[in-house]
Amino acid sequence: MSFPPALLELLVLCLGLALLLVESFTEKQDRTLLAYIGMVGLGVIFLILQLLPPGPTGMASYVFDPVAIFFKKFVVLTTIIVLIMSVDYATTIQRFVPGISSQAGLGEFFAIPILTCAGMMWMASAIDFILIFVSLELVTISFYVLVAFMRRNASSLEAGVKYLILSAFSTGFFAYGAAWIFGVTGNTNLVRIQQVLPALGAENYSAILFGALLVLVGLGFKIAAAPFQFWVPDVYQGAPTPITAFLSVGSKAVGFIVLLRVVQAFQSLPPVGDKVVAALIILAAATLIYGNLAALPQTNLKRLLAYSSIGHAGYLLMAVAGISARDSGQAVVIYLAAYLLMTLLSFLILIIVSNYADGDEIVNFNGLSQRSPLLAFGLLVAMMSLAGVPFTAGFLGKFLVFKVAYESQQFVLLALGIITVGCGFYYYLKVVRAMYWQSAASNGATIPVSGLSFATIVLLVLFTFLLGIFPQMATGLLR
Amino acid sequence: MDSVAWIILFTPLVSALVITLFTQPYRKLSSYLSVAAVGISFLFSLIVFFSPDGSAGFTWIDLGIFQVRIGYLIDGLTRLMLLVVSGVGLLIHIYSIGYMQDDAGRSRYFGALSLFMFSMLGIVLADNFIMMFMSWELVGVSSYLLIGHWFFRSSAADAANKAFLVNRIGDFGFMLGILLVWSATGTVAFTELTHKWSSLALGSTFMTVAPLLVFCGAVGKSAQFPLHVWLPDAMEGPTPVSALIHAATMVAAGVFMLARTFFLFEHSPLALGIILWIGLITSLLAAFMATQQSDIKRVLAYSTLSQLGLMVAAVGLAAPGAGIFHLFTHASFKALLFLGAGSVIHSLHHEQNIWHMGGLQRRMPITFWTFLVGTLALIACPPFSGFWSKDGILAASQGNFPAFCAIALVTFLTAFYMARLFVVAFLGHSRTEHAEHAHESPRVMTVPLILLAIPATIAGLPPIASLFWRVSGHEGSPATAIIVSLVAFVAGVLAGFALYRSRDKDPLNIPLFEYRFYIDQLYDQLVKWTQDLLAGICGFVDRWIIDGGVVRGLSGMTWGTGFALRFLQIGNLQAYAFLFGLGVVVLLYFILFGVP
Amino acid sequence: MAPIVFWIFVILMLGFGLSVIVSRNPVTSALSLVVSFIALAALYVSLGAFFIGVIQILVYAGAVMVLFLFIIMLLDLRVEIRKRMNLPAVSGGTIVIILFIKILFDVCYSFNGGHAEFPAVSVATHGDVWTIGTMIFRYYNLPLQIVGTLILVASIGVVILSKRELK
Amino acid sequence: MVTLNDYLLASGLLFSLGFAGVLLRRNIIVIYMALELMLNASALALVGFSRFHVRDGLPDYNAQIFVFFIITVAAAEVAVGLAIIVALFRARQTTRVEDLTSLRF
Repeated sequence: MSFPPALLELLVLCLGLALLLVESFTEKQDRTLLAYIGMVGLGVIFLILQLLPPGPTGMASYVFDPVAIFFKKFVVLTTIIVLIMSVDYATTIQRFVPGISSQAGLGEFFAIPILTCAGMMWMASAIDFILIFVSLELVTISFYVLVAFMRRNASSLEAGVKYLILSAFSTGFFAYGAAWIFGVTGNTNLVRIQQVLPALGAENYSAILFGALLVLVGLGFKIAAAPFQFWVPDVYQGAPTPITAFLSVGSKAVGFIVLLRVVQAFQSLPPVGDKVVAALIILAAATLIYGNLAALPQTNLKRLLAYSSIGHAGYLLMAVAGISARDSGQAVVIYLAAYLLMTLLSFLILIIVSNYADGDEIVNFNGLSQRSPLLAFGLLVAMMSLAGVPFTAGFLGKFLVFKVAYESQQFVLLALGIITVGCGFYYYLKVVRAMYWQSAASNGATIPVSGLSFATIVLLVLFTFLLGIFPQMATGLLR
Repeated sequence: MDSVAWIILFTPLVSALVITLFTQPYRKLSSYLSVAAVGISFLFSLIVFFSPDGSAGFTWIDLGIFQVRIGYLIDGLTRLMLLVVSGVGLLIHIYSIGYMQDDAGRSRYFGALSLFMFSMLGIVLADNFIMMFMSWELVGVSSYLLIGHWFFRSSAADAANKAFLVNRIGDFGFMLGILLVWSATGTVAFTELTHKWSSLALGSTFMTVAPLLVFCGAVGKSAQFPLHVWLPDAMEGPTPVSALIHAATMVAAGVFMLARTFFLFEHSPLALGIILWIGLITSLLAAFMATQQSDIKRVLAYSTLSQLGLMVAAVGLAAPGAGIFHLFTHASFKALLFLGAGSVIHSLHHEQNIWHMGGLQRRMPITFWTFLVGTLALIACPPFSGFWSKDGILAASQGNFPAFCAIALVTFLTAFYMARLFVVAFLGHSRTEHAEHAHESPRVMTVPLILLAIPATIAGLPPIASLFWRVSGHEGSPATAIIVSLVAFVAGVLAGFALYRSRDKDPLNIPLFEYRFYIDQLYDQLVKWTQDLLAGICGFVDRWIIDGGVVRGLSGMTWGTGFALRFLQIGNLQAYAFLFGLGVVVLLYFILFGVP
Repeated sequence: MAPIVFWIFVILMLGFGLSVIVSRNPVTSALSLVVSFIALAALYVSLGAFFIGVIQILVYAGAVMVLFLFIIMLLDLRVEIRKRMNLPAVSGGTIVIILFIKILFDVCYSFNGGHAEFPAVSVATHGDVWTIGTMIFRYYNLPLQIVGTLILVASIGVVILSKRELK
Repeated sequence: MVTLNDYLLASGLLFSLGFAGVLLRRNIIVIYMALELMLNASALALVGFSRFHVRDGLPDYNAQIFVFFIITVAAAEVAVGLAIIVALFRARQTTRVEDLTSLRF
C-alpha cells in the first residue's frame, strides 16, 4: 500500500481547515451544511481506515498497529456522532453565543471537533512522550475552547474554568513525570524505554517509578480516575452536551490507549511494572467505588452520566490493571467499543429530549415511553447496556473485564466490580423507571426527531445488540 | 432432520420478532402470524416424533474458557415434550384468537406468546445446561410479560412482579448448581455429563448439594413449596395464558428438567428423599387450599400445584418416567379445564367466583361436557387418562408407606374439591343474572376444547399411551394401588356431592385453608421486615456515608466534618485541586514506600 | 560555572517564585514570575542550553508576562482584601506540599548519578540552534505540525471566547 | 561543584512552589501563574537531564526539543486560559475560585 498512514491525520486537519475557510468566506450559507460536510469527510476517512492494513510507518514515534487503527476509527466515529449531536444542539449554542448573525460561532463549533479528532488520532499512534505530549495538549486546548464555548452561559464558563485549571494541573504532573522518565532512561520513546528498562540499576527504581506515577496521574485525569476525577461531574454538566459526549468518549478513549502503551512499556521491568500495576489497582478500586456510589443520589441525567462515566473508567482500569492477562488489551478495546455505543446513544437522546423539555433532569424523562417510544426504547437499551444486562454490548465488556481480572488474579477488584455492578443497576434503572413507570408531565406531545438522529439512534441500538449477541464480531475489532 | 429441529425452535422467534417490530398496529395479522408459527412448529414436531434420535449444534459464543453452545438433543423425552408443548400450544393459540378478540394489546399478547413458545421449545430441545438456563430465563421473562398483560390492573402488575422475583430465587440456586456441576466436570452438555457424573469421585456432600441446587430451579419454576406462592397469583393473566404457561407447559418445565438431569440425582438417596417430600408437602398443602377457594381459576391453580407436587414426588421416588407420563396427561386435561373455565369466564363477563355461577349445563353444553371430561381425568376416574398416570405414581410409591398414604390422601382431596367445583359451578340453578344469560362461546374457543377432550380421555389407555411413552413398571401395577386409588376417588366424589349439592354458600369454613396456611402473609411480613431493614441500612448509608462522606468529601474532608463545612465555603475548585494533590501524594507515598 | 553563580540564580528563581504565590497584588505576582523565569533562563544557559534560555526569555518576558499584565489591568484587579486565614485549607495544603517535597528529596537522593559531576561535553560544531533546528525539522516534524494546529485552535478559541459580537 | 542533583532539587522546589500556589491561592489568575511555574519546573528538569545524558559528546538535544514544545504549548495555553478567565470575568465579575460553585454535588 503506497498510502502513508500518517497522511490520514493531515487529511482530517485539511478537512477542519477547509471548514474554517468556507465558514469565513461565505455569508449566507446555512452553517449546519458545514457539519454535514464534516460528517461526510470523516466518513471517507473512516472508509480509508477500514481499508488500510497495519504496517510500518518509517517513523520511530508513530505506529500504525491494529490498536492504533482501532482507536483512530473509534475517534473518527465518535466525532461523526458528536457532529450529528451538534446539529441537534445548534439552537442552544445560538442562544448562548453572542453574535450579529443568528448562526454566529456555529461554524467554529463544528470545525474545532474535527481538529480535536486529528489530535486524538495522533495520540492513538503516538509512542513517544514528545508526540504524546503535543497531541494530548492539542486535544486538551481544543476542549478548553469547546467546554467554555457558550460564553453567555455561566455554567459553561464555570465548567471551562474548572476544566482549564485542573487540566493544566494534571499536565504539569504529566510533563514532570515524563521529564523524570527521560532522566532515568535517556529516552522519550516508549519502545526504546521498554528496551532499556531491564538494564536499569535497582537504585534508580524509585526515580523511574516516581516518573511513571506522575505520568499516571496526568493520564488518570484524562480518563477520570479517582482521585483525579473531581472535575468530571461539574464539567460534564456545564459543558455543551455534544462536547460532554466527546469528552466522555473520545478524550477518555485516547487517555486509555496512552495508558495502555505506557503501562505495557513498564512491564519489561517487573519490580517497577508490578508497582505500576499496584497503583492501577488502587486507582481502579477508588474509581469504582466513587463513581458508582456518588451516582446513587443523582437526579440530573447529565450528571448521572458523568458519574457513570467515572464508574466505567473504573472497569476499564480493572482491565488495564490485569495487563498480565493475555486479553487485557482486547478487553479494554471491546469495553470501549461498547462504551462508545451506549454513551453516545444516551447523550444523543439526552440532547433531543432536553432540547424539547428544556432541562436534563431525570424528571424531564417522565413518561417518555408514551411521548416518544423510540427515544424511550433507545435510552432503555443504553441504560441496560450501561448497567450490563446480558445480550447487550455492555455485558460483553463487563464480562471480558471480569475475566481479565480473574485471570490476573485481582480478586479484590473482581469482587468490588461485581458489587458496584449492583449499584449500577440501581441508578440506571432509576432512569428507566422514570421513562416507563412515571406518567408524563404536562407536556405530553410527541418529540420531533430529525431523520439523521433517528437513523443514528437505530444504528447505535442495533450495534449495541449485535455486539452483545455476537461477541465474535467484537473480537474482530482488533484484526 | 437437522433443519427440522431448528425450524421448530426458531419459527416462533421469528414470529415474535416480526410481531414486535413490524405488525404491532395490525392486531389480526399479528395473531394469525403467531398461530401460523406455532402451527409450523407443531407440524415439524410431528415429523420429529416419527424420526430417530439425534443431536447437533454449533458454538454460538466462544470466549476461550467460556463457550455457549446452541444444540438440540432428541430422544424419547424430547419427542413427547415437543408434542405436548407445540400441540397444546397450538390449540391455546387458536383459542386465544377468540378469547382476546376485544383486547387492544392483542399484538403484544401474541408477540409474548410466540416468545414463550420459542423459549419453552428451547428448554425442551436444549442439549446443555447453559442453553437450557438461558431459555429458562426467557421463559421467565415471557411469563412475566403475560401475567402482567393487563398491567393497568395493579393486582396483575403485582402478580407479575411476584412471579418474577420468586422465580429469581429459585434460578439463583439453579445457576449455582450449574456452576458447581460445571466446575466439577468441566462440561455442561447433558450427554457428556451423564458419563462423567457417575464416575465422579467427589464427597457425598457435593453429590447431594449440587443436584439439590439444580433442583432449586425446579422448585421455583414448578412452584414447589416453599416457592409456590407465585402460581395462584399468576392467574391474574389472561386465562389462555394460565392454561398454557401456568398449567400445561412452563410449570412442567421443572419436572422436565428433573427428568432430563435425573442422572445427577440418582446417586444421592438423600437428595431424592428431599425432592420426594418437597413434592408431597406441596401436593398436600395445595390440595387442602384448593378445597376452600371460590375463584374458579384459583381452584384450578391449586390443583395444578398439587399435581406438580405429585410429579416432583415421582422423580423423588426415582420414577421420573411416571412423573413425565403424568405431566403428559396432565397437560391435556389441565389445559382443557382452564380453557373450559376461560370459556365460562368469557361468557359470564369475567365473573370468576363459582358461587356466582351455577346451572350452566344447559346453557353451555359443549363447555359443560368437555369440562366434565377434564374433571374426570383430573380426579383419576377410570378409564380417563389421569387415572393411569396417577396410578403409575401410586404404584411407584409402593415401597414407601408414608408417601403412599400421602398420595392416596391427595387423590381423595382432588376428587373432593373438583366435585365441589363442578357441582357449584355447573349444576344446580343459576345464582346471578350473568349466569342466567350465559351462552356458549364461539367456535374458535369450543373446537380446541373438543380437541383437547380427546387426549384427556384416551391418552392414558395403555395401548395408546405406549405409543407416546414407555412407563417402566406400570404394566405390573399392583392391585393394592388400584384399589386404594379407586376407593379414594369414590369417597372424594361422594363427599363432594353430599356436601355441596344445591348449596348457595360454602357449608365448610376453614380459614386455615382459605388463607393458604397464611404462607403468603408470612412472606409478606418477611419481605416487609427485610425491606424495612434494607431501607434502614440504605438510609444510613445515604445519610452518613454518601452525604456525609462522599459529597462532603468532594469539598475536602480529612479534617473532620467541622473543618469540612468551612472548607466548603472556600470554593470547590480549590477543594478539587487539594484532593487531587492529596491523591497524588498519597499514591506516590503508598507506592514508593508502602507497597513491599 | 561557579557554584556561587548557580546558587544565586536558584535563590532568585525560588525567591521570586515564592513571591508569585504569596503576594496579594496580582501585578506583583506577574512581575515576580518574570524575574523568576529570567533566573530560570540563566540556569538553562548554565547548562549549555542557549537556545532554550533565549526562547524562555522571549516567550515569557516578551509574551506571557505582557499577557498576564494586560489581563490584570483589563480586569482592574486590586490587591486582595486581607481575609482571615482559612486554617484547614492552608494547613492541609501545606502538609500535602511538605509530604510532596519529602518524597521528591528521597527520589532525588536515590537517583544514581545525580551526585557526580556532569559528564564533559564538547561544543556543537554549528551551535545548538542549528542542531535543534535540524532535529526539529528532520525528526520532530510531526510534533511541530501538531503544535501548529494547536496554535491555530488556540487562536480561533481566543477569538471565539473574547470577541464581543461574533460574525 | 554543581551536580545534577542540585538542578533536580531546584526544579523540584520550583514544582512544589507551583503546586502550593494551586492549592493555596484563590485568585484564578495567580493559580494560573502557579501552573506556569509547574510546567517550567519540568522544563528545568528536562534541560538538566539533557546535559546529564551525553550523546556523541553533545547534550541530548531530544530533551531540549521537548522543552521547546513545552514552552510553545504553555504559551498557547496561557492565551486560551486567559481568554476563558476574561470571559468568566465579564459574565460573573469575579476571578475568585470560591465564587465558582454553581455546579456542585
